[in-house]
Amino acid sequence: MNELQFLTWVRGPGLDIALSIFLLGVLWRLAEIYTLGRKADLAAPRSRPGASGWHTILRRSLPPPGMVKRSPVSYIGGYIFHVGLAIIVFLFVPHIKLIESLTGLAWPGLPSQVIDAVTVVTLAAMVVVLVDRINKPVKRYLSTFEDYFTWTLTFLPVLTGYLAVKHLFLPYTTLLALHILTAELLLIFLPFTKLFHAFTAWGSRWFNGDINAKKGVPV
Amino acid sequence: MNRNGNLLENLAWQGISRRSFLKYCATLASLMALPPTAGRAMAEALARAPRPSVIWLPFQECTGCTESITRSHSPSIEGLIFDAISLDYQETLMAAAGHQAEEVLHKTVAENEGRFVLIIDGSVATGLDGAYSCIAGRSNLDLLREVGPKAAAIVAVGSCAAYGGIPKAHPNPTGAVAVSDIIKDKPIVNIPGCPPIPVVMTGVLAHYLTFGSLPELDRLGRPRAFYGETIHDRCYRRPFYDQGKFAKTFDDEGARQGWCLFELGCKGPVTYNACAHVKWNDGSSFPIQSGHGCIGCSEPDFWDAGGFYKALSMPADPLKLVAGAAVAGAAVGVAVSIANRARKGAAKAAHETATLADLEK
Amino acid sequence: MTASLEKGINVLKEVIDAPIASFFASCVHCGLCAEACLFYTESGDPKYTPIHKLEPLRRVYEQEYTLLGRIKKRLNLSRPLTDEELGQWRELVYDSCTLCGRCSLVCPVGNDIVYMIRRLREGMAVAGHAPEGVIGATKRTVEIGSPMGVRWPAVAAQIKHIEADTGLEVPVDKEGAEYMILLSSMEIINFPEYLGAIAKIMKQAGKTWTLCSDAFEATNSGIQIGVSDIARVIVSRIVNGAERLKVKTVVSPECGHAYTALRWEGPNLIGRPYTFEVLHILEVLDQFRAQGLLKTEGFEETRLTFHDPCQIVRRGGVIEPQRNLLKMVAKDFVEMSDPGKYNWCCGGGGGVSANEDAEALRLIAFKRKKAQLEETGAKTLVTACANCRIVLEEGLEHYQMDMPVVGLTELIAEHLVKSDTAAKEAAAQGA
Amino acid sequence: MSISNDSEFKSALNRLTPVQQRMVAARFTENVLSLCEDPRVVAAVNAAKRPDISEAELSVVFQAAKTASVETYTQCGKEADWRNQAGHFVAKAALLCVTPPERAGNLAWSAAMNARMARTCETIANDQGTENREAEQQYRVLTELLNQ
Repeated sequence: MNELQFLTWVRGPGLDIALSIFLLGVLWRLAEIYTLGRKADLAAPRSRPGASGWHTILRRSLPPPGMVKRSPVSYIGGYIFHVGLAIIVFLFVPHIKLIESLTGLAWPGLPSQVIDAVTVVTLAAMVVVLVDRINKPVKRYLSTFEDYFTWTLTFLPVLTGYLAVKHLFLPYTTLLALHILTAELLLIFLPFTKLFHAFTAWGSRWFNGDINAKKGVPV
Repeated sequence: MNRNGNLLENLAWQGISRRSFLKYCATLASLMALPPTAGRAMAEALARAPRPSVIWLPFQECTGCTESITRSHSPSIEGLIFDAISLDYQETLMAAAGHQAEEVLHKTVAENEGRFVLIIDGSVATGLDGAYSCIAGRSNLDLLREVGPKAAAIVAVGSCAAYGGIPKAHPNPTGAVAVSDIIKDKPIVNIPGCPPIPVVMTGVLAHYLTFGSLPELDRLGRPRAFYGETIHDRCYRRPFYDQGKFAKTFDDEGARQGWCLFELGCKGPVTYNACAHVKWNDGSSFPIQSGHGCIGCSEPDFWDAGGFYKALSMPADPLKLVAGAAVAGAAVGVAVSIANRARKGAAKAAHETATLADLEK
Repeated sequence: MTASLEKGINVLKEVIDAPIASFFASCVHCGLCAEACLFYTESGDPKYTPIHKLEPLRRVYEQEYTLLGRIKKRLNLSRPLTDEELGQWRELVYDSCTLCGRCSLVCPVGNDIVYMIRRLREGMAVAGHAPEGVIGATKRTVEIGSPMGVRWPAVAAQIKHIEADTGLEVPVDKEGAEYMILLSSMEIINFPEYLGAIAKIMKQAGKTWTLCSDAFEATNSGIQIGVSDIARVIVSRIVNGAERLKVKTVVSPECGHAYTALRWEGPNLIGRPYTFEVLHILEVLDQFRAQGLLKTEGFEETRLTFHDPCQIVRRGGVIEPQRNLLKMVAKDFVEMSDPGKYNWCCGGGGGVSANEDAEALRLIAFKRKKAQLEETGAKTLVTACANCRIVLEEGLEHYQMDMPVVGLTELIAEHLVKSDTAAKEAAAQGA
Repeated sequence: MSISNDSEFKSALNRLTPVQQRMVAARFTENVLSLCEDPRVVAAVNAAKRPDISEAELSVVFQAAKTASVETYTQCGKEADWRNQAGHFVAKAALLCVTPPERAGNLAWSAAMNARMARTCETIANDQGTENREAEQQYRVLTELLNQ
């Protein structure tokens, strides 16, 4: 198989397979998680403005007081790489084109120099959070194979994408194919690893916000 | 083609000055990324070159490659370079036909065994023992197996000879393959393109004549000098790509402004060729300049690479499995959910009210 | 598998719900919950990371309620939970967790970790892995009526003292009173001032109130040990008492977990909403204040700070009343760092103070509060939970800090306006 | 004069000077000192009885008595041992005896209350109910002191 065939495969059957497993996994896992149900809270609720599941979905995106100081790398590195990933995934024109072809939705993208810069910063932030994971006793203690595996799954598409755009090390076609392949691996594993937090974090925040909002505590 | 004497004399006879010839050699040298002194060396070598015998075999082809070479501006140096060789067999161009032509072929092969250059355009049909494409009652496959091993070097001209090209496109009814799939033990230069750029063909021949060897090739057997960069790398519309300015349709404002054609399916980013800087028709234009995206014709299997009008980042094929997968996912979800609820129900049913006695083991 | 372990795992299977599933699916091992937990921040030992304390629950969730987990279990690729492991986790689930819930406020993916710890305790306790001290307290609550073994005569003795001290009547079993006052054993045993304060405040506000002789105890060890079946028995006493006396409002004492047990867990334990209202004493006082029924005079001159009891503030939702009340009587009230819902626990809640195994760790964890107190430069520490109060006093003593700890209700009572009529009535009743 | 109820008792105590308050508080505590064996508590009561005690000495015994009172707390959820609890209230009363006057308010009254709590705990521990004569004893002590 040559590069273009490889590329055509990952753009064709590979994408089909990856998206299928992704979709299958997401639906399965969401049903598995959210149909477990919960008991209604019978205590008379206290209402307070700012306390609700929806508020918590938004509020948890900001660091609670004092926490940035306690764990600067987690917050600053975490913000940079999450925002960076979002910019790269959703504002790079070729990616928008893909989303458009899959869903029919499109929006304006950013100039590629901006995407380049964001990518470099994102990669750096990801390396920093990895080093932090290895260095910080708590993170090292909590980390399992899955944590390093999912880091790699997330890092590779960004790296190969950057190398491809910059024509480094391998022919563009090969790198583009590897980029798409690694992104497909990411899609395949996302529903079955902690990467699924991309979906469930919103539900978790809502539950937490809702549970505590009944007590009138905006969490 | 039967004129004697060296190249320069022949050129002079055709009204081409020595100065023009030198300029051509210098240009060629620079295109091929050779040192500046190579231009003069090339000129001298070409001037002195003996006329090696060249056999051009057409297989499953459309004659586009031949057209490409002959449509180079006349009288052009590219066209005339053939005067430096003895093109002993070229079905389209030769005067002889039928048995006469076949005689020439076999005579030339026999007389120049191990010394002639074999140019092939078109893919090799292998289905039905090659019966899909025959010349004088013999299959291309058969002919190639006979002539190929006797050549000094093989130049596979055009994407069909180099990679199988359009005949090999899905579903490939003739079992078309590339020359390199049949001949394994000869140096093969691939000059892909549908058709290839004329100067690339002549450049390779000039290199062979000058240095007696083939130019440096890449992994796909292509002369690195011409196929080292992508169309996208050298495209004059690249700045628009970098700024995120894209034509959305072929007749919108972006298209009129000459913005990037990526979204319209341009394959420039994955196409290694010299179109964007060498250009066509005596350097006047190339497809992107005329408003159409690159279709990637010089890449292997370009015909099956997902459609000319689909952006590279779009799915190459329609997604066939996704709908089924969604249904399957929902089904698994429902099944797991029912099983989970049953488990939880069973746990609740098995609940024994905890008492103080339970606290201590 | 032993019967107790089986019972414990069965209980865990019962309590796992959609929020818990969502929480486990969301955890990315970022470790930020550790930074919110004083047992980690003060000891530096990563095993105290809150989410790690939930590992047994996570394993049961994965093995029982996820398809992949069930396949792995079937193929023997995952280890079933053992008694030994649950035993090892006792330190993490009981000794080093006060159910303070601070971790639930910082988790970036939104996991309510304390919600899960509370439910993990259900299984741990039934499997026989609760700490001895907490088991003892629970037994006494069920058998005697109070975690500290206090019976009504001790309360009656206190009432006598209070009546002598204040000259006011302490009503008992008075049907139709507006407020039914609950006490915690801690207040009966260690802080008799509390009941006196209530008597004075109710007198000034002109409200009818009563104690209930068969439901005077507000604390609920069933919640701390984590056994809903037992907690239900305990809370039912209060519900029955309140319904028998037909009171409008049941007032939880300063004790923090008594409030959450009664206010937030109670209706869910008995399976129906209450027919009465439950308020924390601070809420009652704040209502009196807002209605102009609470009149104070004079101000504390020294600098005061307030320790927010977790169960009242973060887990209870009572956030502003204590501040409104302090402003009535304090000239120089300073907030601690991270006040209100972000407060740091005293280190002794959730059954930890009744658990002797936890004592050394609790004193290490107190370093957080020590640092916070030093920052404020306050001379007096006010709080509103009898348990916090003792834990704070012990911590201050351990670290040789000379700082009196005062209950907010008593502080307010000391500043009540002493009108002439009130004084006269007091004199008349005292005689 | 003679004192027969708490309001007379309290207002009489209020009229005392700080030094007098400390002396009478020490007497109240002495009455129940048998319920506590802690030497720090005993030392505090003895110190309080000395009219000439210096502020520095007072602060040393205060610290020690404070430690004793905190150490004898019954922690939340731990079983109440009424005899120990009696000791705790004695320690609290003793602590009040040596509390710097500016921090104590009516320390004699508070010490009297704690002494009564100690006595009550003792009678609960002995299963003798909660009735006792501690208040009357205190009235007598104060009456004697005032009549001197």
